[in-house]
Amino acid sequence: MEKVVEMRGITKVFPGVRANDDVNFELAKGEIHVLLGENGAGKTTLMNILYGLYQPDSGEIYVNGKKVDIKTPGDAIKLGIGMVHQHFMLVHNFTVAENIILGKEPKKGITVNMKQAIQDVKKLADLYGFKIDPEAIIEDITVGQQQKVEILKALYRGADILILDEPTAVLTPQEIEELGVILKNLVKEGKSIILITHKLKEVMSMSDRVTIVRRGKVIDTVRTSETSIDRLAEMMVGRKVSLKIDKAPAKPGKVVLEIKDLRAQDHRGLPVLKGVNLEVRSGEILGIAGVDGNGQSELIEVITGLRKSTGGKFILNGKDLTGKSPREIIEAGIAHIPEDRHKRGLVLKYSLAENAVLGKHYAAPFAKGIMMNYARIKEYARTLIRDFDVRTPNEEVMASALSGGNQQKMVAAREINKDPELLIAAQPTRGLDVGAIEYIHKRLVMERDRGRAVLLVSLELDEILNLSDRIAVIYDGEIVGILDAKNATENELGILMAGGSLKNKKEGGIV
Amino acid sequence: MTANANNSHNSLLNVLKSTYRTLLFPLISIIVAMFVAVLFVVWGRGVGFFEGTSLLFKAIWNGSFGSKDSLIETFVYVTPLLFTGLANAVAFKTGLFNIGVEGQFTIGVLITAILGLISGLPAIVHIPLIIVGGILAGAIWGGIPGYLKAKVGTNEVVNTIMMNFIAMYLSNYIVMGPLNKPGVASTPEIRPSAMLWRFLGENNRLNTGLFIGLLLIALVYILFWKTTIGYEIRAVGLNPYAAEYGGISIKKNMILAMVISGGIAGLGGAIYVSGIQHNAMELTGFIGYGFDGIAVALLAKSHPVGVLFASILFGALNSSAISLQLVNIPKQIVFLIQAIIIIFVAADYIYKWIGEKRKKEAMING
Amino acid sequence: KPNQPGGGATTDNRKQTDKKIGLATDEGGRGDKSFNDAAIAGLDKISKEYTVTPQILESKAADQYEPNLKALTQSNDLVFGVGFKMHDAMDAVAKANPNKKYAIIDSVVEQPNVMSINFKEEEGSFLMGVIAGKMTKTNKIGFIGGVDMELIQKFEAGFIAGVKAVNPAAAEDLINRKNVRYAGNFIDVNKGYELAKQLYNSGVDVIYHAAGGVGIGLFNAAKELKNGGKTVWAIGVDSDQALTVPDKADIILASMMKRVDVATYTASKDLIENNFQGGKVVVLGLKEDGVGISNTINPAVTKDVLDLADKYKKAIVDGTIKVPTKPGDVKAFQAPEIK
Amino acid sequence: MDNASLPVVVALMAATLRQATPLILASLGGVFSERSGVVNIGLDGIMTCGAFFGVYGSYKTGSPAMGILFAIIAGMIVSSIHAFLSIHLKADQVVSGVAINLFSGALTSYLLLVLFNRQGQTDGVNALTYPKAFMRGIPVIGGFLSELNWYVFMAIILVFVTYFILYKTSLGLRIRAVGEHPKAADTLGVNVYAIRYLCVILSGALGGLAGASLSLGTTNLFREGMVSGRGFIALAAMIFGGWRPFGAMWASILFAFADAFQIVAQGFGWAIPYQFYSALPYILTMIALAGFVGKTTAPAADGVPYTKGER
Ligand SMILES: Nc1ncnc2c1ncn2[C@@H]1O[C@H](COP(=O)(O)OP(=O)(O)OP(=O)(O)O)[C@@H](O)[C@H]1O
Ligand SMILES: Nc1ncnc2c1ncn2[C@@H]1O[C@H](COP(=O)(O)OP(=O)(O)OP(=O)(O)O)[C@@H](O)[C@H]1O
Ligand SMILES: [Mg+2]
Ligand SMILES: [Mg+2]
Repeated sequence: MEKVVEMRGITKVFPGVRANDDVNFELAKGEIHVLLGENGAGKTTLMNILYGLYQPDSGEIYVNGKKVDIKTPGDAIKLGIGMVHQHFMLVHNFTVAENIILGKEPKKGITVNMKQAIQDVKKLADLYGFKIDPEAIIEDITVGQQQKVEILKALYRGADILILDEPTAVLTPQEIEELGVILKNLVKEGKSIILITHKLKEVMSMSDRVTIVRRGKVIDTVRTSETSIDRLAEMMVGRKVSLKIDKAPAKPGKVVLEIKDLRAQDHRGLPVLKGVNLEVRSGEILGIAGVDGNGQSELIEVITGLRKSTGGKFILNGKDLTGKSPREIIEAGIAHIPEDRHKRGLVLKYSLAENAVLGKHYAAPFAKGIMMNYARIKEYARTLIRDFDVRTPNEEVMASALSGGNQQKMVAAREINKDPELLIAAQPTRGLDVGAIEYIHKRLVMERDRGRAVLLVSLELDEILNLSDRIAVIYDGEIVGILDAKNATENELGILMAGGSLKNKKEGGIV
Repeated sequence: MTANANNSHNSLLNVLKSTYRTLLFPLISIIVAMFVAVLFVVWGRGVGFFEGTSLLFKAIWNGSFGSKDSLIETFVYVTPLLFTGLANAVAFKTGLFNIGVEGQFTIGVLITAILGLISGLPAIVHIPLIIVGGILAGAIWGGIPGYLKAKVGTNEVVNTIMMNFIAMYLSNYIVMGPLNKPGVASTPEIRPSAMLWRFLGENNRLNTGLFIGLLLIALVYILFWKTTIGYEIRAVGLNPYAAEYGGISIKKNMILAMVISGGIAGLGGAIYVSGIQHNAMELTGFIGYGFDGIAVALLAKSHPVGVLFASILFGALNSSAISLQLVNIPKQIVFLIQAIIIIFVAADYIYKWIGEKRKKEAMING
Repeated sequence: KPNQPGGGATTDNRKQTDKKIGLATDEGGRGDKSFNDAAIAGLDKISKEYTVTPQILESKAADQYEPNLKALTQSNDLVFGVGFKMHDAMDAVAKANPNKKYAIIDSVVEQPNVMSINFKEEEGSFLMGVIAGKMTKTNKIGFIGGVDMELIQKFEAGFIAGVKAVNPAAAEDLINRKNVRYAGNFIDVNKGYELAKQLYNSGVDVIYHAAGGVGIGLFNAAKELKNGGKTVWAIGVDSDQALTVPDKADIILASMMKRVDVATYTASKDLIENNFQGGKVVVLGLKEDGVGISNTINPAVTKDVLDLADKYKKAIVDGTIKVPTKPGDVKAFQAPEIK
Repeated sequence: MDNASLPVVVALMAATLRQATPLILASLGGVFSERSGVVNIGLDGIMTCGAFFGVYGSYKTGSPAMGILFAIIAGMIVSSIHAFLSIHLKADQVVSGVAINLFSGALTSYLLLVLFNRQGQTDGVNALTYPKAFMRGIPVIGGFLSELNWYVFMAIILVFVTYFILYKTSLGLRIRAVGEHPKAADTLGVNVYAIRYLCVILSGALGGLAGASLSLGTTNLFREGMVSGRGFIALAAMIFGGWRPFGAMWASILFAFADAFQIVAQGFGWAIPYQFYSALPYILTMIALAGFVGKTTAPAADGVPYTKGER
């Protein structure tokens, strides 16, 4: 077996965390090697070290048998390493071609030869069967296409070793399959691939070998053909896990939220919601499935008052809330666990106590007139921390000091404790470990059972399938189907999410 | 009971610790800046290092705290800086850069110089009148760019710069035109009923404005950390997206912060006229307290209590300009010191970096 | 030997005195090449004759006047305040220190221990007007002021009156202020340049300024035009600007001298010789040689023009002509014809 | 002798360009710096240093060309303080800029004393000679050209050069990428720090040149306070112009036009206080910005320090 990459004894420490602890890792020529691990296990860190973005605190790296010192991504590129990052590294107002050639521009005299660049990109895209317009602006293309741009960036630089950090998080099942084919082709071309994911099914279908990482340490490296999903899950988490949620059948009641022909535009003024119709009842969890970028984020922004609608309306318990301010909407009884806890959910530089009352800070009992009652606020925060098992020294530390999972628990605690008519949970478990996921799921089901309406938005099909009572699929700004979760299959959802239709099938569940 | 006492003891300790930590770096900066300034003295005067050091430090001490007169003058300078420092701090807290404090201060000066001329009012009416007038004028002057930023999206930096100049020319028009005192490039002296009490005697310009400034520090402190307004303003400054999500209007708070900031600056202008200057003068350049206030707020890390210390430092340096000149040290040294202090304050990341490195080493080895 | 600024100490042949003198500048500060520098020059002169080392404090902002005067009061017998902007501060400090002596330039402070020294700038400016009125070829003359205010208007009014006396046609566009510009300050050199360019470009060929540093821009513009082959002139102010701005001497016809140096010198001397008269308002005009024509006069100014100016000077000195001090009064002003 | 005067409009246009020149140069500096992601509030101070050292260079060497070189180098040195503080030490860029402004003002007035033994202002020094007569000889536009100076040409040329660099060269592509998404650039092997240093120092060079165009352009001396806020106006012009070279140029020209116009307008004899004319450029800028331009968007990473290896 020819080793193209070998990492030995890698240790990397961040303030407060040992992200990599004496890690050994090797990549064989022509293989697809999965790095598997929970959130925060240290997978990205390890790859960032290989790509020269981080410097290890100790350890050695060998590429093609030679010891190397990778100080910058430039060094990595020279060694034939390419990386597709977990969070895309694209300049949004640049064209596809500009993004790809950046740093390795074809020149004509002293100017950039844009014509040449566009040609090169086209040629490269054709070679790998990507359909992509080199002159399109990044912010105008879909996430799936952006992903391809990322891969092209690596290939354009002649990468033989390709690192893909969670490339499937934002893809439809069909696109994931397509990616699988692409990867197989790349391997045939003689490239070696490191694939990061924590989705076990993908691991089984795509890889040759798997290295499992837990809390910064390598647990084991195994051949995919010699292992099983359950075994991988156990190694990943460190204990036996059940991925199923226990819940009683729903007892749906009256319609709480009614959305009628709702329309909205994105930040560039292009329509993203093209007439959404939806009802959410009390005592049910309605899941919205869809590929990222089909309008689910905007839909939630509109019904929480964060985005203006351009048509249609939405009604909560008979009260038209269209065009109301976020504060009015909160007061009307909508609570919202936002998809991005760092951007929306928390003021990271505020204490947990201050964060605990965000949205209710101005009203009794937390404030009287303009004076805030910090004693009450702290007391309240302590209750939340206790009830939701938020791991923190006390309520006075800044939110930024908590781990992602605990931050998320804090947000969920705050929103659930508002005792809302409608609870919106957007990506409620993104970036959380299994334990935290279990907990959040349990709380959502509890809310349902207390007769609340829950609107769940998630990119994780498993989560949608497990948690929802009904599933609405959103595609291109419209709800293209509503299924009963009991009968829905991943395949059906995938077809709908990709814009197909279930002609000969039960278009079931539309109540 | 004991637990409680323990608790409060702890929190006191915490406050001390954090104060020490926030004060330490500016303090180091100040000391380093002073020594850099010595080099300039050495160069400029052609004296040795030790002589230069003693010359400079003696002069600064004499000129700022060393005598009763200089002490008084120091606090005369401190007074307006308290206001402009606080005004800048408020804006910084919302994530806005209000370069316009200078203009808002100027407008406060102007309005007070005008209102102060009204005759026949008892002091008990007149002083509140000018104070309200100054606050309103400054608030409007700050509110306009705030409004434009919130509603039209125009950059507040540009607009506040523009409004500084507009304030200056407007003031000059009034001072040299309708309200000109013949023979002098200023408005007539305001009525005694509009003057703040000079509690050390008519000949010492120190006045009750200082206490208004100190009171304002407390008020701003409470505003920031005890009221919903402060909660919202800070939230918008730290994370506008989260604030918006929490039902806090970004636009409203931007305007509000600019209005409050401008109001404080305008109040500073009012205090300046009614306590110190007693009229508005023709301006050949900016008065400067607004710009100095930026430096004060930066040095104070936008903390109201820090503003007090930073103002005293700047006031002391300003007031020592006299004693420096008297020993033939160019007073430019004063401004050099101020600038170098701010440079070192800006460089405070270096301390953080050292701290982090230490922590990390502990972890690798541990 | 240390050469203290402000004290040209050549050791011994100076007369002994134990009197001490201080001076506070206004915002212009040292190096304004105008009246602050002139005031200090007067003290330089006195320190060459007597054993005094004047203390000088600059004020960079209006609120420094008072502390500066106060600080100087502590260690001096006589304190000068230079500039009318010092009025209020001087009034306050003088009142608080009745046993010290003060002198203010360009303003009147009504305190028994303050001497107020003022100048009849309009009279000196009148002579500049006479020269300008005679020297213009285009019959267009301009005036650039620093800040539009009473003091500067005295320059403007006197100048226009002088032009009117010898060349009424050229005075017209000055009287209606078409060729009058104000910079809005005394420091923006570039503004001065642009103001002058614009005036010259509209056909003006002689410009008088009362604008401090702004005037340097005027000289630059004139020089540039002259190098380009045009015949244009500028007239300086306060000091003999052909000497203080030597590289522009060839475009400066003459300068209106305002002898602040003489004033500070005389007042200091009075103090040392115990003749100082507090409470006195001194007004220095042509008669007292407080204002006048500079020594340096451009060769282009012919003798008959100078003679004519001299005749007007006599008429002003003997009271035949009363020079207006406000631009608005120039319209009504009629100078007796002098040939 | 030729005393024929220019048509008012031509003179006004020439005056506009002359007054726009320092603004254009400095705002181009701003464009470079901010396009790479570093806010440069310190332009005013950099201009002050440029103005001073331009005169000092000409005074020391007798050559105005050397003066310009001195000015540029001084601008580069001062801006490298800003670069070091804000790129390496991750200083708050506004703090650092304010410090630069304070420092430059104090330093130059101190050096005026130490190097020139003068207070307030220097004596005149040699300035670039401009072939006025030759320019006037050019048909049609000769009159107009003769009213300009070399700095005007430099400014206009540099607008094109800046445009060319930013939008046509690979360096420009990298600069813009670094200002929008430094991490993306970093992952492609673009040295973010190097680009930012380069841009900030370039902005210093342009700011220094802008200062020289003030002190050596229409006048030939340095005077304390002679920049009088022009650096801030240039900053405003850059924002107004949408962080683009031509935009910045047009904004500078608009401002300068208002400034030049008020000089002419003073002679109209209207009963308007001249302070109003003085305020006109500022009022006009605000109206234009609010009325016609509205929201301008800064480069996404403008003002955000970049730390390698941070998420
Ligand atoms: N730049 C950084 N600064 C501080 N801590 C970091 C940094 N990058 C990663 N960490 C921490 O290091 C640990 C490993 O993070 P890493 O991103 O490598 O995890 P991961 O396995 O890729 O997780 P995920 O599945 O969530 O992407 C985490 O605790 C994370 O918080
Ligand atoms: N850029 C950063 N700089 C410094 N510290 C960071 C940074 N990012 C994250 N951290 C710290 O790293 C720790 C882990 O953060 P992260 O959000 O990755 O949690 P996580 O490991 O995913 O949490 P969980 O275990 O709940 O999934 C926290 O203490 C956080 O404050
Ligand atoms: Mg994580
Ligand atoms: Mg990762």
